[in-house]
Amino acid sequence: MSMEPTPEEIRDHRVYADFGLTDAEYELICEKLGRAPNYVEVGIFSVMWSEHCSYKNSRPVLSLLPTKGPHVLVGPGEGAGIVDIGDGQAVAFKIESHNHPSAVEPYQGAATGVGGILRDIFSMGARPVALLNSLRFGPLSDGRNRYLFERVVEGIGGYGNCVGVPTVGGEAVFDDAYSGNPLVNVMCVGLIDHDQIQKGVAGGVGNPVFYVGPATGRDGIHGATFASEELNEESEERRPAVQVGDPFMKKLVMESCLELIDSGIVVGIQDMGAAGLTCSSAEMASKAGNGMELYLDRVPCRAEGMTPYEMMLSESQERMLFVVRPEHVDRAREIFERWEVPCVEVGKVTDDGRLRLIFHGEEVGDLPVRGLVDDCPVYERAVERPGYLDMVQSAETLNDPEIAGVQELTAALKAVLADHTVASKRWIYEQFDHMVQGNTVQAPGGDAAVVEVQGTRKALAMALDGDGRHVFLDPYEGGKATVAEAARNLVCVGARPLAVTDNLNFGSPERPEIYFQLHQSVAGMAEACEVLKTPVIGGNVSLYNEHAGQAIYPTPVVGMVGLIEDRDRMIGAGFRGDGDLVAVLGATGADLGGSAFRAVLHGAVDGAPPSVDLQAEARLQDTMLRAVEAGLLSSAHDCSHGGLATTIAEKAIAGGRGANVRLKGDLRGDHHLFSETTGRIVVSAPPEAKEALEAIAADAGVPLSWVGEVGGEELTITVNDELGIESAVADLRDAYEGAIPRRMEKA
Amino acid sequence: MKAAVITFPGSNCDRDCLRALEEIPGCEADSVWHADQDLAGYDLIVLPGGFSYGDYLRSGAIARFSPVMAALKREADRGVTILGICNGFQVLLEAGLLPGAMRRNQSLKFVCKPCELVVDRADSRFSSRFQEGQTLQVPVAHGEGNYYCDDETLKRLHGEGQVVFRYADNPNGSVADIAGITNETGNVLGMMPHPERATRARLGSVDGAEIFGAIFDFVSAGGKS
Amino acid sequence: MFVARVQVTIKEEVLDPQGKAVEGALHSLGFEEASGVRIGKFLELTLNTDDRAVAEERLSQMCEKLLANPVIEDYEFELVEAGEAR
Amino acid sequence: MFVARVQVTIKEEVLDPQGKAVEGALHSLGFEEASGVRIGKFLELTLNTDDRAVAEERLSQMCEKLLANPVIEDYEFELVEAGEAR
Ligand SMILES: Nc1ncnc2c1ncn2[C@@H]1O[C@H](COP(=O)(O)OP(=O)(O)O)[C@@H](O)[C@H]1O
Ligand SMILES: [Mg+2]
Repeated sequence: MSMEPTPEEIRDHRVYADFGLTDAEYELICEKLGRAPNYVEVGIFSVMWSEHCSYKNSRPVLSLLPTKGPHVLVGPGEGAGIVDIGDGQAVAFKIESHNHPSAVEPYQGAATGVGGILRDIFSMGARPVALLNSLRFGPLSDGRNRYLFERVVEGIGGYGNCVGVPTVGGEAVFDDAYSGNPLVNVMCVGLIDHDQIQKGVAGGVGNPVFYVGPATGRDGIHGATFASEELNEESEERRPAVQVGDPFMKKLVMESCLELIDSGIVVGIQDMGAAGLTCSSAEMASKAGNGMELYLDRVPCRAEGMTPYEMMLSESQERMLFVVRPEHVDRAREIFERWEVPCVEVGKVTDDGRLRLIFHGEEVGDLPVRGLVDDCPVYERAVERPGYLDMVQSAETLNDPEIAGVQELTAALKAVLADHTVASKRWIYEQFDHMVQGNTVQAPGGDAAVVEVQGTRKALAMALDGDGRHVFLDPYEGGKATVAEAARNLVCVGARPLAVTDNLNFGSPERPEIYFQLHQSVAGMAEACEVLKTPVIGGNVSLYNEHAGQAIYPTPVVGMVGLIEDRDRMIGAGFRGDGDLVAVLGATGADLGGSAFRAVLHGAVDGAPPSVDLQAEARLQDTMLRAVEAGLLSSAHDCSHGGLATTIAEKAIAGGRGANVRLKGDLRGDHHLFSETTGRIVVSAPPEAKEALEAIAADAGVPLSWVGEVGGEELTITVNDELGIESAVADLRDAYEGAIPRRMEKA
Repeated sequence: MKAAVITFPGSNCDRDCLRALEEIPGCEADSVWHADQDLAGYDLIVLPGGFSYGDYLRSGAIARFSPVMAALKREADRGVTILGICNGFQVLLEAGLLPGAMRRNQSLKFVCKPCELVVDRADSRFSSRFQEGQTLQVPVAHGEGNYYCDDETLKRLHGEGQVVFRYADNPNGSVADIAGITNETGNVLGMMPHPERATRARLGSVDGAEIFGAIFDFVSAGGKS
Repeated sequence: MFVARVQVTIKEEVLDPQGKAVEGALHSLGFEEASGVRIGKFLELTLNTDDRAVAEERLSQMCEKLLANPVIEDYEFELVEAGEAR
Repeated sequence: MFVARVQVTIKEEVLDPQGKAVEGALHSLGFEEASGVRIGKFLELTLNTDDRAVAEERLSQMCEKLLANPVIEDYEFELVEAGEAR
């Protein structure tokens, strides 16, 4: 301890700057304390005031998002948001990023990301029932990208498989924009009864505070700060910020905490996530308007001679903090003993609004709880429309020489299907246990995953979507499109969208053009959430995603959960019955800007991406749900990347049967096949359902065109009577399923 | 039928197995904590899948020393029906109740997918509801399911009719496509695929329910097949 | 006090999928000279006893019972007096 | 030709959940004297070269690039001339 700099040295040598604090922030801390902070205090302030914990750059933007709805039981501000699903039950969900740790140590980075998000869910009292993940890497032609991809997938599986929560869905995108700064976002969904909802409050002055879980080590110190700065060559030096997960211990901690909560004696419970003991203790005290005293000698430590600074800032995994009344202490201890999980009394709730740290009988830190949690300065960053926008948007996307003829167009379709962003993600999800718990009735691979709610006829549908390319080309429309697509994915399985959790992955907010992307895309998301009635109940912000000065595509990721009232109504994406009719809901325009077709065939990411007519989208989704409720449909699949040709091919591959499709319209053939106009769904239905479906669509004013019928082992698509696509389904499947394995085998 | 499902620290298919058993009319299923030492009175004891003790060191290596395992051995010796699924199979191997050992999958990757099994013996108490040569749909989910035994043991397994289930399309590199084997007396079965995940049409298959059903038939018939 | 260093290896006659994979990876990285890669476990632990014979005996038991699976693995160990340079 | 024996261990300050679990198991088996269990990897491979310096240099590269993960692991190796008794 004698090695720690004194308050004077911290001031004179600007030690605080190494922790990411500015001069002005340091001054403000001195003011709050009425003196210069010592080493542990300045460390604590720096993590609490990091972007990761304080949202100091993003708060003004987050306030744009609608957060209320009649069914919202818990909105942003707790570990996870919670939404009612009727009959006294509710669903809790939240998303979290682990981008920077995954860039440095992909296996552990991703694994501990899963661990973190699980804690957020079960600390609310909810039992985790599903995990999802959203991944972005550079192209797999590069060895480093393959390594990151392979290890991230292994890490997610290694953790999720072991704790016994099924990983049921997600997305994976490959683009140069993410080379050097991959994105790893993970989402967890849990089930809870209304009367079990926990809040992380340190209530009841005098109540003891307990530490649960394995001993604290020197790992992950300053992880939150690490997450809030750009990656560069020195990032590897930040290795101590990498933590190792212990999914086995997590399983025990989870089961024991759920049992504790179930016993009804918990006053407050919170996970030790980012900024570990510091953040959990300060936030719990703050929410109760209380203070807390921590006796650091009692904190279980893995290494000898750990200092208060190290204990408070460690991000060792699988730890929780909870408060109970004195008379319930024995009961609590009993539970953890049975599960063989360490549980130690480390503090007590006080009434003075201070966080006091006692070590060897001495007070080594004395901080104002409010100051830590609520008084971080908020920054309204400068906003400037990036120069690139005019250039990319004005690109001519419709004047390329036409790709025509059945050979060329079929080859183009296979190329799009084999693009690793479009291609099947089986290579990924077969490494995840997506069936454990026995409720997964739509496995990964469809538009949305579906998990039954045991003991009821209900089921939950969930999807994760992001579209960095479109957001890059037009942040506002891209933001709208991201939300619209997530919701569309849910209605395609027959679920009514309930609410959103979002993860905002952006570059440095200190750059005005990045702040513009952030602001505009969130504004677009907000509008879409408003219109589609899916409030945002939580989320996460990950800024500073840059490598060597190059920012990633602005990538808001939306996780959405929907409810299926009657699981027997659920439908899938693949064609089902021979003789079924195929229909397109929604109109197709010439939207090639930012399309997979342009990227794959013309090597260009440019043009204005499709704009989103939210009213039309709402009508489409409503129509879809009415059709599902009426039991009219055999299948439905959202039309997005790769346009109609790709969507129909995917339906054929998933259903293991062909179709004969005839498209008509004013568009050029290749454009008609590959345009990415939003707001479209391709459905199939038995012939007897034809009129009823037409009536529902007409009633809502949703364009519907019958385009063909299901059957055979070939897919053929004509455009205005000219043959465009002709292929055995098996060959399409080979392109689609083989794309990622072939790239990985090349290693 | 009275069944017990053992929960080791880290088991994660224990609830699923209980649920699968409870769906059988006339079956009563108890959850038994690994620290318990009494398994008397059960007709069936299930060691479920999961990651007992994190599968650290080797899968099943630590769980085999759980207090409950001595009781399990006793019951096995008495001829009580014992079913080890996935991690449960691994525990039975480590405990020496079944011959052989598990290696990491040949792909070195965890694999979770529906799988086609071929019924090699339809005369065991676990497979009596099937025909020999029939194919079943039962999913696998494991990282260490690559069964190994030496040639001599393999010969014996085949000779004694101990191989009950084979993979139609080997997902993990197992010797002789082995998916499930019994001990010599035929009362202990270990299998990597998860029958409890194939118990409802909505899950994609009901073939797993027939495995539990066959055991039920056996027990109901007073322990004679 | 002894520090024990235990090596657990997969038996010769048992195919080691991990070793094979690592060998392939080494070759594709240009390390053509590497062959016969076998992968096992390495364990280090401290034994609180001062009698080498006892330490050896006990460690053998630990290996037989838990640390190695005799069906597919062999083991080997060395004992170093704690504090001694290796 | 050299036979290389490589030991990869988890860095001191990094959590080793495997080691913890195995230590617990040893204790419950009555091996109370065991402590500080750490679990790593052990690799054996043959290097087709006759120059010890080259072998060492190349093996270091293999460890840095593939065999160990320098973010959380350390490694150590020894080279034995093939055929030589160890
Ligand atoms: N992008 C976002 N949209 C809406 N709410 C958000 C967003 N990012 C964070 N929040 C909310 O802000 C609150 C503070 O999050 P925080 O405590 O940092 O969670 P964690 O510690 O798990 O990262 C959370 O309730 C979170 O849901
Ligand atoms: Mg949290």
